[in-house]
Amino acid sequence: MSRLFKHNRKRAAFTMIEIMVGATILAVIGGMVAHWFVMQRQYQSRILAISDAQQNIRQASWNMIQELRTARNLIYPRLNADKSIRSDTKTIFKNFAGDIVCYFHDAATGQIRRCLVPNGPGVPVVDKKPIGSGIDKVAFTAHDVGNRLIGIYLESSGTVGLESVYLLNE
Amino acid sequence: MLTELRQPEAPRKGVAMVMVIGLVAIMMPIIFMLSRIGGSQTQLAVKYHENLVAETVAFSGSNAGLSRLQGNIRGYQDLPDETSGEDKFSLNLRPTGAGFFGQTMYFLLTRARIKTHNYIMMAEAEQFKPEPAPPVLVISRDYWNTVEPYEISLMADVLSMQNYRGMELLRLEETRTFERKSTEQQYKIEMSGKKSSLPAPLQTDWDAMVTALVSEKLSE
Amino acid sequence: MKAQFDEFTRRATALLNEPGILEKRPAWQIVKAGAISLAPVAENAVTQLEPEIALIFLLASTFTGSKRDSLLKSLFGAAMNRLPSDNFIRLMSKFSQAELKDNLLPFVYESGPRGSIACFVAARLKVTLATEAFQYFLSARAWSPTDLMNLSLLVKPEEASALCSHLEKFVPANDSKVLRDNINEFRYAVQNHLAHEPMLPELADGETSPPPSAPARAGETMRPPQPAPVTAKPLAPISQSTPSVSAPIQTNRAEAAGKPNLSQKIPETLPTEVPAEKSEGPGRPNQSQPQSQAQAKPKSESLDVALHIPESIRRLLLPVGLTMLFLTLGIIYSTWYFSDPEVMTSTTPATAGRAPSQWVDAVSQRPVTARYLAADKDFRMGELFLTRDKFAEALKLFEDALAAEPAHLQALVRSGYCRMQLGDNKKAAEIFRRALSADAGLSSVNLYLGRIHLAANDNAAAEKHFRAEFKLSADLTSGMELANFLNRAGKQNEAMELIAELQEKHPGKMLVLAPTGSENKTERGGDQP
Amino acid sequence: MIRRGLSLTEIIIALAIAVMVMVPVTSMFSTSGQQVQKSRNFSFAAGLARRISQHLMAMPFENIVEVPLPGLALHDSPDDVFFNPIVNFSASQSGVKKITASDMPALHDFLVQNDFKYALSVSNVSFGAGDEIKSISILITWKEAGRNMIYRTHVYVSSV
Repeated sequence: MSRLFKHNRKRAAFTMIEIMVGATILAVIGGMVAHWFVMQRQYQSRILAISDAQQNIRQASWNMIQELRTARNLIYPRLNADKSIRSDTKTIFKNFAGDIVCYFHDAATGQIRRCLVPNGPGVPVVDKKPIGSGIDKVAFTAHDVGNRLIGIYLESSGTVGLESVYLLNE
Repeated sequence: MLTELRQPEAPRKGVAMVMVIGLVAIMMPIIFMLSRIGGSQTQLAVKYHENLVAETVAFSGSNAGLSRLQGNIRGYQDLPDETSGEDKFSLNLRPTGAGFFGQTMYFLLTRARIKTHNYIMMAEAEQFKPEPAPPVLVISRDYWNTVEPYEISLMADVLSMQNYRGMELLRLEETRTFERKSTEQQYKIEMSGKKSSLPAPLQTDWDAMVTALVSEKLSE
Repeated sequence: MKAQFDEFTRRATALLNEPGILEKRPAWQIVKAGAISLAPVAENAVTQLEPEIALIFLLASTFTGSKRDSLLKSLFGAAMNRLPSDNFIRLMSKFSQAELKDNLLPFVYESGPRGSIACFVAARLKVTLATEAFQYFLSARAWSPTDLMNLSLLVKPEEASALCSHLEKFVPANDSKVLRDNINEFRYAVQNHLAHEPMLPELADGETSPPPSAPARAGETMRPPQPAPVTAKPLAPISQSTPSVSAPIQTNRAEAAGKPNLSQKIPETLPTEVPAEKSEGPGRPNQSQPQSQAQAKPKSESLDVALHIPESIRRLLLPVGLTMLFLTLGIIYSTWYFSDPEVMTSTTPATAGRAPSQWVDAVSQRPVTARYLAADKDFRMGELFLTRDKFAEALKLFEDALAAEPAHLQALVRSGYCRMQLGDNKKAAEIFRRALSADAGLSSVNLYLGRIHLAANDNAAAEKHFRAEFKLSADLTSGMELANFLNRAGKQNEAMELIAELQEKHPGKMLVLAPTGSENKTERGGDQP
Repeated sequence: MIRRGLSLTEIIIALAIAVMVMVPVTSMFSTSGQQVQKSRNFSFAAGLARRISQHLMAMPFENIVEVPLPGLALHDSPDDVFFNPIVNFSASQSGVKKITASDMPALHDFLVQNDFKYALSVSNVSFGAGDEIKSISILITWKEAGRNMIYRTHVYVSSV
């Protein structure tokens, strides 16, 4: 009886060759899975970066579009003397209420900030919160003689946003 | 026949078992992790996309509505749904009365609905009647938006928005009066005086700005 | 004579080396014919042949009865002296179960290597025994665990439990401890189906003959692997064993003859048999199984088809291949799963400069065709005419649009509106109904239909459409239109309720019912100054 | 009868089922990735359409003309009123930058990859006496995961 028991316990285990073959196949599969996983992680972080960049751009451009659309007059930038377009990292315009609003890009922090200059007595105030952040490059471009069309180029981590705003009011 | 004599495939079974155990050990945690990360990421991304589409559609609708007013498209005010398919936006132009110059004043309401996302934009516009016929001046006084799916036709909401805008109109009157009442010299001194308190990036070109402002100053 | 047998040996060897099922091999007919022609003179010569050739001779010849039995028995007996080759066992399987039982099983009674080998071969040939036969086998000699396992394979699966209970009754009657142990171990093995495949008997080194090829050894891989002994013997020349064949046959015959009376003799014979097992002892520690792996390679005369790939690799091919297959399938499936069904003929290269015929609308995710876009252009122009109340021109453009793309619903609704404005209410109503059947959620269409029905004094239909419109858009315009209609239709109470409800929602407006008989003038669809 | 364990076939079938179930789950990564790219493309397309619509308002009325499908690429294209030149940080014509690989590499690459194009469908109606309206469909097309995508928006411009 005891002889048989011992004999059968041995048979229940895996042999070296089985484990080796199984392990080899698993290693191949595991390698593929691991490679895929690493790729996915890289891809994922890229996607997250794109997603962040996109949201940064969207937030910044919408904040600016909302105010610019109802603005009255573009003061800076304006077309060059030879009528060529003109870009800058800041823009200045009169808003709906007639006050002077400046948007400017701070390259060091990647923020676009808004400064309200009262069109009358009073001190300029820079908004506490930036109207855009995570922005690498900004170009406000004057496109027309009438100073009513402003192009906005935003770049964040390789993602680009292109907008233009026509100032409806005069 | 002869093949009967071949012995059962014991190592094959062993290999399969090792593989199954290994696969389960490798795959289960990965699947678990992926379903957790991937699931929430996907949900967020989908939600964001829907929101983005709703907002964009509403904004384009609002633009289209305003341009419609500018194009003197009057007399036929129930504007069409602009997109084909089930996801669409609707425009509604509500005249709110006549202005001092006989211009017609409107609320332009744009509603976009993408699945559960509701986006309503409201713009206030004045349309000056073509005198004699074609030139149509449209002034968009403001526009603002909401993601709340509430009934935009509720007057109470519209009024509160109007009140808020009223403050801006008062301020406009103030700034215009200031420009008109100041001489060019006074205006220039006032504006130039702000240079020192401006943030650095604005200071560099400020003098040129003041020149432009002074040249475009309103006068009585 | 000798030349004829030599010729037969040559043919039979050729037959052995051919692939396929024995009886279907090209050489089979020739060998068979040869065997039949040699039969009358072969009786003695057969025993001089190599065992495999002799087996083929017997298979091919028409020998019957006792002559065939005695030849078989002597052949088997000689072969069981050492582990027979795989080929030999395969050839043995060509004989009927009855022939095997009669001529092979008597050797199982023998103690010593021949018994063990016979038991192993019987198990491999799947020979089965009647329930009552086992007690004789068990009592006949001492049994090693391997032999017991092999013996348990001779049990018919359906008779396993019957055999166990039978042996249980048999045990108490025995006073030999060794026999009791044997029976108990055997019962245990049978009851729990411990044996799955035949196990190689444990033999002394000298008794190891060329072992079965790798598959035959597969069952043994569960044993701890040991390096192949350096003494591993190459193919044992089979012919060497043949001269000694005749002698053991005699003793086998005697034993086989005595078999029916064995039951009585068992207790007596047992003690004498036990030392035999002991004598086996020295051979046992040198386990011969591991050699099999080292020796598996030279074995190339397998009767199986396509054995050019080593068996071990061939066996691995299946799981590895299947795994690869499923990985590939997984990739294909995932590609299919995430490919959009709306993917159309968008293979036009980016720079081809030709417009695709179809796009996917980024907002609605529906297909937009070039045809639809062309129709849409007409539609928009029609809209512009509509702003100046130029209904006839507008209608023409809307119909142009519909001609280009009948599915342009907006154009359909507008064409109905133009017809309504031009006084063609009948056609307008038909168009509106068509539009509603295409999309019941279209706004304004019910309102227009309500007005058309009202103009035709069909109050019931008008009410239905006004209500439908109010339900769809729930706005002030449709509400007022419905309220005014109800008022005129004599449902003043309901009209007042509706007005009150609307007034509550729109406190900034003064809502009053239009005096009965006059037209309601709300902003929607009305004429703005 | 001797009870057998799972056969290889059974195990393989089980694995196959597991793979079938796993694939959608594991691919969620790329789904969210695709979704993000979809959003980025859509957002960009809507921005382009807005840009064109805003430019149309500032353009001379007669300059608004049809741009038939398949449309014009934004990159490496001749000058137009909407996209090229796109920026100029200098004080004269000489400093203008266009959407080319050398001037605006990031934007250029993105546009080439997704093949963004714009087209204008102009419906023009003149009611006489200078009363003229153009209804313009702005069509932005691009490629996304092998699909031809389109974003449409509409504006009206009068001959003011």
